Amino acid sequence: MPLKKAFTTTIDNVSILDEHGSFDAKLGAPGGKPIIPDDDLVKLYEHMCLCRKYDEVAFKLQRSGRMGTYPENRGQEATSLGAAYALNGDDWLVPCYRENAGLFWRGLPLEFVLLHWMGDERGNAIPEGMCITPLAIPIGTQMLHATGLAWASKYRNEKRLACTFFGDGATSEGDFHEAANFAANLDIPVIFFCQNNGWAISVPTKIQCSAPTIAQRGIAYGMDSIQCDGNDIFAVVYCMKEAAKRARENNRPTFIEAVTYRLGDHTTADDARRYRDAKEVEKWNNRDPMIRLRNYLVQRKLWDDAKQEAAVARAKEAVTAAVKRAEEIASPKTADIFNSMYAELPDDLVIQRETMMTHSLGQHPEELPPTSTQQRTHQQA
Amino acid sequence: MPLKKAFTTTIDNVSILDEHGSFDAKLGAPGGKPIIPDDDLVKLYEHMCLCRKYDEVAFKLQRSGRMGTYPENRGQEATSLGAAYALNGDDWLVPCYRENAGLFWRGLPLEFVLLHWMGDERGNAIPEGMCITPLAIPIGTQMLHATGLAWASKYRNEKRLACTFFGDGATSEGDFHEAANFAANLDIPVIFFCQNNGWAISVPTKIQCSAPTIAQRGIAYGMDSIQCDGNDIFAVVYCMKEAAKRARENNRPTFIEAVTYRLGDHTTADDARRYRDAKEVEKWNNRDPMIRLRNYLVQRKLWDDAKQEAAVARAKEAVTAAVKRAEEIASPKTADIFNSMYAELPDDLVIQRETMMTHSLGQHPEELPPTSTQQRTHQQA
Amino acid sequence: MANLTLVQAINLALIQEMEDDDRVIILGEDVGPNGGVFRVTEGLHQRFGSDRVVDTPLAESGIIGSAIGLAMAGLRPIPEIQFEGFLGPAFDQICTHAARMRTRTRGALTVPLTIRVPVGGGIHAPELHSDSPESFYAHQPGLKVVMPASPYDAKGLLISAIRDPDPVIYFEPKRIYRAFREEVPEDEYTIPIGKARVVSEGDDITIVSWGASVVQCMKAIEASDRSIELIDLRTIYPLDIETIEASVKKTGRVVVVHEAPLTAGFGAEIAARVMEHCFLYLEAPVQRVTGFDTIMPYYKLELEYLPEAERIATAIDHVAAY
Amino acid sequence: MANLTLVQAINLALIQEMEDDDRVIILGEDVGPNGGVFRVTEGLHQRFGSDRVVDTPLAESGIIGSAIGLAMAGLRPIPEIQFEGFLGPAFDQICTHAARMRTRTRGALTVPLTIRVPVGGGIHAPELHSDSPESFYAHQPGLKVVMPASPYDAKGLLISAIRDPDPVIYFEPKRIYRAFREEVPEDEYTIPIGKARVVSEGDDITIVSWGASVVQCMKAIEASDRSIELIDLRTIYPLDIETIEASVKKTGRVVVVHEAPLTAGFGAEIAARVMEHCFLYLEAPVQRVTGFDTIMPYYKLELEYLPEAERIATAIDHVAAY
Ligand SMILES: Cc1ncc(C[n+]2csc(CCOP(=O)(O)OP(=O)(O)O)c2C)c(N)n1
Ligand SMILES: Cc1ncc(C[n+]2csc(CCOP(=O)(O)OP(=O)(O)O)c2C)c(N)n1
Ligand SMILES: [Mg+2]
Ligand SMILES: [Mg+2]
Repeated sequence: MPLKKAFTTTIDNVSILDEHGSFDAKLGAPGGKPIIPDDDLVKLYEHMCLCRKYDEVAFKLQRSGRMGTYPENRGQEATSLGAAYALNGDDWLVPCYRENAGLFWRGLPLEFVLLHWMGDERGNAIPEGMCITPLAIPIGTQMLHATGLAWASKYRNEKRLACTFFGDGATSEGDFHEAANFAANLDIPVIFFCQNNGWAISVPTKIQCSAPTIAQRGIAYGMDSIQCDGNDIFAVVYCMKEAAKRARENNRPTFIEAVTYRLGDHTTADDARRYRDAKEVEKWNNRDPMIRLRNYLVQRKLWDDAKQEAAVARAKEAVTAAVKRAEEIASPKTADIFNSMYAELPDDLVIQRETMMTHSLGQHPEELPPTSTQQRTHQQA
Repeated sequence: MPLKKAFTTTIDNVSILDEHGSFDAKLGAPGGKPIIPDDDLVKLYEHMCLCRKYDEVAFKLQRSGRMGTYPENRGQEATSLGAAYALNGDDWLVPCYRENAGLFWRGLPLEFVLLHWMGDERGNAIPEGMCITPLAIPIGTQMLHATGLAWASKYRNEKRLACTFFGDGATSEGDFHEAANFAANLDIPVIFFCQNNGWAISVPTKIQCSAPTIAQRGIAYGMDSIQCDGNDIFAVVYCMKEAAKRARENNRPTFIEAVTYRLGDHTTADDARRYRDAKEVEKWNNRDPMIRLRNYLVQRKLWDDAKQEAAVARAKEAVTAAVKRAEEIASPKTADIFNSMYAELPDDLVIQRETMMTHSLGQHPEELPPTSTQQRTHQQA
Repeated sequence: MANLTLVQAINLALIQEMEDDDRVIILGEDVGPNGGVFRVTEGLHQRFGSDRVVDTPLAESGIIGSAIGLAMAGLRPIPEIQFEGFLGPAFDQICTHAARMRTRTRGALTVPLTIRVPVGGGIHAPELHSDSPESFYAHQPGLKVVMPASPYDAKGLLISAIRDPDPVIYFEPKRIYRAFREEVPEDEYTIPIGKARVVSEGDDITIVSWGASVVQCMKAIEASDRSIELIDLRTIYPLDIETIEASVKKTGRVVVVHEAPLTAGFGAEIAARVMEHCFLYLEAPVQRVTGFDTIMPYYKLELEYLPEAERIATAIDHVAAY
Repeated sequence: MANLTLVQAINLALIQEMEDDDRVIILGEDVGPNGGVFRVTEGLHQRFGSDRVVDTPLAESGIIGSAIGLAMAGLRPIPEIQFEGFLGPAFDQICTHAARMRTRTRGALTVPLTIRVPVGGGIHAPELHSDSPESFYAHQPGLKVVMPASPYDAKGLLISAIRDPDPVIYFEPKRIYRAFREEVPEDEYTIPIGKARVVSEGDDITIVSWGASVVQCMKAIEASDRSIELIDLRTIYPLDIETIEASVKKTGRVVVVHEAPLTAGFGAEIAARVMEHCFLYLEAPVQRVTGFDTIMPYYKLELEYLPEAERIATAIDHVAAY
């Protein structure tokens, strides 16, 4: 008697528009109906142009000392953008920090992300109704909030879902496991969107996950899981639509691994040449999601050099305006350190705010004895 | 073009001696050579008798106020016992708290576990060389220590492994995920042994893991993973031998899900009737690992009623002696609160130990001014 | 009015808040059909159903992290952590997110969360079931930390916590869960967070305490012939220094009592503040009667570790004699 | 002797201890070929290989938890946590296991672990890269907590920490990683854990501080014409109260300076202890100059938050005038 099979499964890989320009019509345009209409496709590409320009300018802002640490998004535009495109405007986007493309598509004003990296909390004051949570610095922690946000939507029967973004490294954190496990076992409509960009700072993906795919992380939870080419916006949109359907119809979560690559350094504080091969970067430069999409659009006669030039010019203008808005915002006031700490500020914090002191003598001048002599008398009274 | 397969896998289920007494010779005695020789099998069964008696007595000690909370092991003897049996004496056992059978097999003096539950740390002072870590109260945390212990063995090239035990509930904790992920990606020889006993206190397994098996948790890490009948000591030993080989030869970890059942309450502080069905318990009573093994031994003419009687009598004697040793141990001294805090006690702790005070006035009598009058003078000096 | 234990008072508050506001939901380990390991949520699952009283996977960071998400979406989740010893896995979500969300988003997102946690020693429980971690959380800005010492306060403080727009850690001193009963009004009422309670008035010495230690202080006071003012903090952060100050300016002598270890325990903060606010009135250094700077021992020795009435009495004598 | 930065001094200590003792291994995120995000482990991977300098998965609880296992097996692991803001996920393993293993096993198993963590603000870093969590860990019995304020101390304290048979959290004030250089002996030497350093002597006021704040205190002292004694704690737990006491009995006036929030910060403990030990010598209440009871703001406002020299100078004036 051989061993019994208790469980069998498979992870699919989705690729629609591959790096050589070949397009899988069966998946990309089932029944002749493209999963991304041409109009939208052009808009998505134009949006990528905007984001690429933004990235370039943000990098320069940091280098010229006008902004703090900044994590380049370059090369990863198709992931969060495809995801945001496939969702409804009231689905929660729960990002990490490399999802400019998706957040801007949703409508986040460009200057918000700059403000964040300029060390200003107002960059996180996401306008109401935008359904975006702030950039998450502590890796792997935000997925749990996505689970909670989606859970609340389910509780209220709203048919909204949450899509949370994170890197390959983030899947090593315990909080990722707990978020996915909660979602799977309590039937919560979350999409776990992993951007596997090959590296977590200097640590290669195989140290985070030595399994053949990261997508199989989801199998642990009995979650529908899929891998896709993350530089192929069609593949991303394909997976997202399936996942969104599953979430909305059955409150079931999905794990998506989008295979992509971080073309730049981890952040402006990093120098990736210390740990990775120029050849590897070169290879991925050729797989740039923008090159691929542009070629496709050109081939389809939806794009040309003139349009490109115009798009880049528009992008430049928009980014310049955003930088201006971010840099012209009035400096935060020291009181801002305190003002948002609680709905109602405790007395002690009011005093700290008024005096900008933590040492008590300055804070309670009425208690300062006029002279030292008086002090002793007082004490002995 | 259909979707490409990125990954395919299967979870096997191992059952050798099933609840109806049928024995799978192909797995249980390949080439005619039983994976557990008859002599050992008798010893293992006798050991189960000892542990069952121990459990019964420990329960009564709690009920009669002679011991604190105690978690019954009843019904789960085959899991940790089979595991400990299959390992070498210098492999680390990293238990949770329901592994009496395995720990006693290794040689842990019976009174240690009693002392632990009697609220005495000496129950954790495992004799050197026994390679056992103390019972772990915080769920899911000890697997990481197993990963570290096995890592150290690998570092030293010792060919020792660590086997860590935990419940179905524990697999929901982030630390489990991190321990398994470290072991898989850094090639560390750990066996993750999950005792899926159907419940985590009142919470059924499906809330911890709604996937078809818990074993598939291991797939997330690309870890060899297997499910077995945890009430079948042959199946446990089978899986353990495979896992131990893999660990020793290739430093690879394994995830084992042993399906078993907690026949008693979660602990003496619990009343399982509040949340689970008598019928379910009844069903599992019939699957008791001891009944199964005894029937098999009887059928094989290795056991009879007289032997049973003698074994129970020996067990009773051994347990009675252990209770005596545990209860006769001298009370701990208050100084013991301090003595093992650090290799060398900081001055402040020495003072706390000597004075059994935390308020300073009593601790520094030399600083007490003889009179209040003197005090003022002093201060103004 | 009914004569209730602390457990019953909490249970009543939960029921009433859940009746009033369907944004209130409970989540945690064993809080459902089992009613919690201390039976604090007894009957709630039957009453409100499994959408509002949710048994979760065994994962504290998961419980708090998803509760943060629930709260960000506008619900009023009440996660239970089964014992204070298991709050550690959730420390990061509490300090990194719950405490920071309002200020890091400048108020765009908030976390109206009440984390219920049984706390403290004295019940002969296993390891990690008897700690007192309140000082950790008092040191984390953005949180409020409360700990009732009586059934009456338990109900009023819990209702305040649930209604509070910011995250509150609500510690429940398990040693007095059922130690005594008290008249608790049937109607809902609140006790303001941030206000201490003068348990008994006195002129010679001020004792400041909270949680189950308050009962030990009362015992010590009863056995003493001195005139002692006992202040039950009720809220640890924000600290009600006014009430303490008023008392110390009268007595000039202070004893602080808590179960947590001495060093960097919240008693240190009280001592420091008392010195800052009442320096010229102090007749003796503030004395702290606390757990030792050791791990809370297993239960055979736990009463030697805890600041029991006797140790408090000794400190009273010392501080009075100074 | 070489003129080294704090980063270089630590790097040197690591190399020397690893040369001497092959039980010493390093693990963490990016500590390998990249040499750590602050380059503290630069060159070590090349020198000692990937068995002894190990890039781990991105999981802080995993790093500390497995390091605990390594230590229990007799190695001397030195895990690095990349920033203090990411110590939170490891809080539970540190407090529940590293700190307790020796006492819960009555010495059968021990955890000779040195956890290296960059700490503190002032470098214009993103959120959660500028906190000061030392008080959390000082409150957890079973740990030792150190924080050097100079290259010389950094080397000697780290060697002591690595050789210490108990778990040590070694905080590295990142603001002064490269802020100045100091002569650091080439030979190995130790600085005892638990001993403070009198940085400068004085008669009027005692300032107690640690980490990067020591530099701010020095600035404030330089600008003052008072005679000020500055004590750099070096070790936070166990606290060297003797050195503080000796100073306060001379000066009668005390200012404590740290970056962490005021409430339940370690300054409170120092204030409380000073009162206990020097009550009759105190001429003014101990004053604390610290971070506010708020979240460390994003970097545009971080210098307003931190206890910079100016704020210290004001406190000096106030405490002198009292
Ligand atoms: C909890 C935590 N640990 C460590 C860090 C430091 N850190 C910042 S980004 C990063 C790597 C993240 O890798 P990955 O998740 O793959 O995302 P990527 O940057 O590649 O998109 C690390 C280690 C952090 N921010 N948070
Ligand atoms: C971190 C932590 N959370 C909660 C608890 C309380 N608790 C003790 S045992 C238990 C259930 C454990 O279930 P499982 O892992 O399946 O082990 P079993 O007891 O069924 O063998 C819980 C929730 C704990 N001890 N530790
Ligand atoms: Mg990555
Ligand atoms: Mg179980």
